[in-house]
Amino acid sequence: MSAHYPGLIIVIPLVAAFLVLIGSLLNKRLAFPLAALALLGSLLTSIGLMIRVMRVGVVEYHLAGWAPPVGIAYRVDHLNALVLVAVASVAFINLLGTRPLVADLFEDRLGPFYTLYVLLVTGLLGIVVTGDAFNLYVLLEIAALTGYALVGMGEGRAPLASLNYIFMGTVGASFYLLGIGYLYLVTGTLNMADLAVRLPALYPSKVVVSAFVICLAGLCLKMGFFPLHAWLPNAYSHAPDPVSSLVAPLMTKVMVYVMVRIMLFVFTPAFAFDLMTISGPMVWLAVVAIVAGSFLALSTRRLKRMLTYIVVAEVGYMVGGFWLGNRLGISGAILHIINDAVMTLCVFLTAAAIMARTGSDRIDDMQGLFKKMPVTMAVFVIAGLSIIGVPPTCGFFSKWYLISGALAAGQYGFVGALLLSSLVNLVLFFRIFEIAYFEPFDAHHGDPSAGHGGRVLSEVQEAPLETLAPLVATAALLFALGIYAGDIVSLIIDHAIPVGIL
Amino acid sequence: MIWPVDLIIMVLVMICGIAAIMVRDLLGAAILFGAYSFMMCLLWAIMGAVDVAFTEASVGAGVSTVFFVAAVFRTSRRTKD
Amino acid sequence: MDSLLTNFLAKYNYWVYIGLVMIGMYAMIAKRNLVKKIIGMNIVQTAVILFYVSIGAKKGKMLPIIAHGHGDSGHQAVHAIDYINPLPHVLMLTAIVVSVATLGVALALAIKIYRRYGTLEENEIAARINEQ
Amino acid sequence: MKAFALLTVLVLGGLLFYATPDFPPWGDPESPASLHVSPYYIEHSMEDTAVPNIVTAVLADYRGYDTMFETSVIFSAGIACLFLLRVYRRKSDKTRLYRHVHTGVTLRIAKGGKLPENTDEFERIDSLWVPYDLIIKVCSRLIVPFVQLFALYVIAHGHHSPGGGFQGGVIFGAAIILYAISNDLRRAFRRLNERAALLASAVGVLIYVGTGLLCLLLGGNFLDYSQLAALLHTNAIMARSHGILIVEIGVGLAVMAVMVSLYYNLSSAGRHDEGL
Repeated sequence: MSAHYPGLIIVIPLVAAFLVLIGSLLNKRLAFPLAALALLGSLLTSIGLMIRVMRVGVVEYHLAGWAPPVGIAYRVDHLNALVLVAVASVAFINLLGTRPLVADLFEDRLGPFYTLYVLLVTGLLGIVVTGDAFNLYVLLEIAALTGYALVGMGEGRAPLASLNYIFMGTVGASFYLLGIGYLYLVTGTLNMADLAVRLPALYPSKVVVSAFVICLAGLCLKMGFFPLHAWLPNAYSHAPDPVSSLVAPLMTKVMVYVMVRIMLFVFTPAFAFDLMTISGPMVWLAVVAIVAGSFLALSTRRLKRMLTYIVVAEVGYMVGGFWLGNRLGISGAILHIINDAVMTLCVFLTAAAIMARTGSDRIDDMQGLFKKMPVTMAVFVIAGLSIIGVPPTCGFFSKWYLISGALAAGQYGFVGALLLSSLVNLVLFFRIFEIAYFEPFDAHHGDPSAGHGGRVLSEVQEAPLETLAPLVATAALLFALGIYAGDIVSLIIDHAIPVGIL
Repeated sequence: MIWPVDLIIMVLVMICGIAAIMVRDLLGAAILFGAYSFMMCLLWAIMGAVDVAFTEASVGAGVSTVFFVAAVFRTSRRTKD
Repeated sequence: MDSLLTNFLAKYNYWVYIGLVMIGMYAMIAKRNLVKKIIGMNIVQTAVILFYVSIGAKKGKMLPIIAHGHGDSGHQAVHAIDYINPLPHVLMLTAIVVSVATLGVALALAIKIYRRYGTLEENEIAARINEQ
Repeated sequence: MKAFALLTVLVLGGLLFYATPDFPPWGDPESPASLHVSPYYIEHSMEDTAVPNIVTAVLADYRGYDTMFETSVIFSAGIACLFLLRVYRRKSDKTRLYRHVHTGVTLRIAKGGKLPENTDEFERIDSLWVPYDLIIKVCSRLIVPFVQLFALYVIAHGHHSPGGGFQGGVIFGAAIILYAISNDLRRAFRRLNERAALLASAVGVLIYVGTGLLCLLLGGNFLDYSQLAALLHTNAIMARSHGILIVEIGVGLAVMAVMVSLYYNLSSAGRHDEGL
């Protein structure tokens, strides 16, 4: 059976998505257990696949039994396997952690919610595992479409934010499709490995150059890279809490992964870094992204919005690190994909737990929370320290690789931006810690006349155990990823980067 | 393929596309978009993509237009641009 | 001049596709009405489909349905050069489905927005949000 | 905004324009795109799958995995629309309006009162003025069965002529939509209600995925229809041909149900009243 892992990793959640819907037509309470089983299944298969890849190297899987250029093939190497495990585990933990919230928010539409949730995860897993450029587009659209629907169910401005997200996402995906079309026009193939073989002879062609630019523009739009990030903060901050803690950690990171995959394994590094002279400008754009994201985060007093701006800055970290073009930088970027997925999950989950109890997302309404919700806040502190980049947590290590990569490449602007952003994150999180720890709370804190619907603090209690257990698990994961960062890089990421890159 | 027919249909596609976004009535825009889809479908049929043309005729010119009309009916026809 | 003209005439499909992408993008950015933007989005998607279909076209060749394909297997050998390239058609069937799916979700969101704000004009929606 | 839009569009147009001189001429049989993978499909689809329509063969077999997700995309659109728009309301005790079908008289029934739901004598309406057009109703009712028959033909004949599960499904869905437009949504619900549509869409995609899974359980790769030969009592080639037909039926069912469900939700804004 282990030969079929690459197929099963997608098929299990896909079948389950339909069973969730059918089950929920019979009984609403069936939806959650079915979804949880499906995601557990795909988590286990992804771990199995990871072990297999580490043992035997690249695993190929020919769908429908046709060999690659004719049929669609999966080609799982160390990079896919690592990101697969990250995506599957983040989705699974988030599913467990948000159950009470979802049961409360979407009481009358649990079946559709979990169907869309599982389909979204299927799409993301498929994007990561596939080795066919067009197949990637279809899966991209599944992930995007379910994402639009889930985001659009939020309160207030959510539908508008979601519609803007549709416009941006569709343009991004269309650009990607167009780029693939340009490549198909000159090569006649859609398989990534085959494209990489046939492209080098065609590098001087203007078609390949435009394909590169269009693809990159589309992917930057999808991942919310700085000048094209306008849709991201609105969509993620207005989304319902259980959705933003799924979409924010995974969507942008998977898109960064797609960029890494396309740039390294379709356009080879020789083309992406040397022939096209855009590495420098991309790193500088990343610097602007980091600085802008950090200061935008500083300017808001709302917890979720602040976190979404941090996501914008983190995208800058990964894109900048990748375009440094050396081994250290790319290792840092890939490591940061994993670390940032877990960190973002952790902060968004804690934010959701806090907001579920206090009923407000203003930072000023968090007074005295350390006394009321000690465990949740402890997890929040750990996540915050990780985002700032304090040593035993994982955030430090990816930043370390990124900074050493930037030093090796002589990009001091990027080093400066990373340090500045750490400083700003320090201010951001300690501002919250201060309010939540030191400021005394009175029974009617905040400003009742503002009408923000905040609850009286004396009623606030610790989050339920169902939410706490996944939270503590993610916090532990942050430490584990930090402690084993060296092993992850030497055992997995080193094999993922083509040998040509020094 | 016969190039004058090709050319006429291409011009019609462009005209329908521009008209669909210029007209100041959403119901009109929906119908013009249906016409645009149908012209596009003819273009593809001429190019030999019969399956694509068939799908576009049933989806783009058929069901999509119905969806547009349904959505416009449930919202408003009014538009300023 | 002559080569420019032949270049122009030999690729007129591609000019149409570029024009349609530009029209659609213009509608998506400049128009303030949400349904107009959705129409623009669809025009961009169909333009990309036109591009792909143009890749597959071969002048004066047969449709990608094999002649005399019925019944016994004693038919003549099939030569790839005689038939139009079917692969772009397959890809574009998928793209059309994706575009109608996106259209459905976008219209659903437009209806939801109208239910909440009573208008589809972006500037009027912004004004309503500021009022609240 | 307009100036910005114009600028973006011009930059984009310039970028696309820049590459065009290097394109192979349009309609050239020797263009690189037509020389690498597609000749394999054209020359081998007959002997591999026994399907003369190459597009169908590639769609449902060589690249069947794409098509499976294509069906899932349309399925998720249906669910997304339901999720976003559906308004669940408890049975209100407001005034209800009924129309006596044969005479066109409107009855207003006060709180709590109720007429039998499933008679043909009365139909429930939602506003005082609901158009009632006998000619359109009767004509549509005459057309609908023929459209449905054509849809089934398109699904079944996809191997030999343009068409297949997707087109057939859309046409079948369009027939039901036509019925719902010419009558009203409540009447359409009697033919295909919301739960049935949801169930059909899920079952349709499950037929597709289940066929693939069956191939996997029989020892082949996912979606490798040739493994079905033992079950269908044919050789591997005909098994592929039959496998394509099975998945096309699944696609048709799913697409039909999703199109209808999308129309239900969009035309009534999720309230599932009388619709357009």
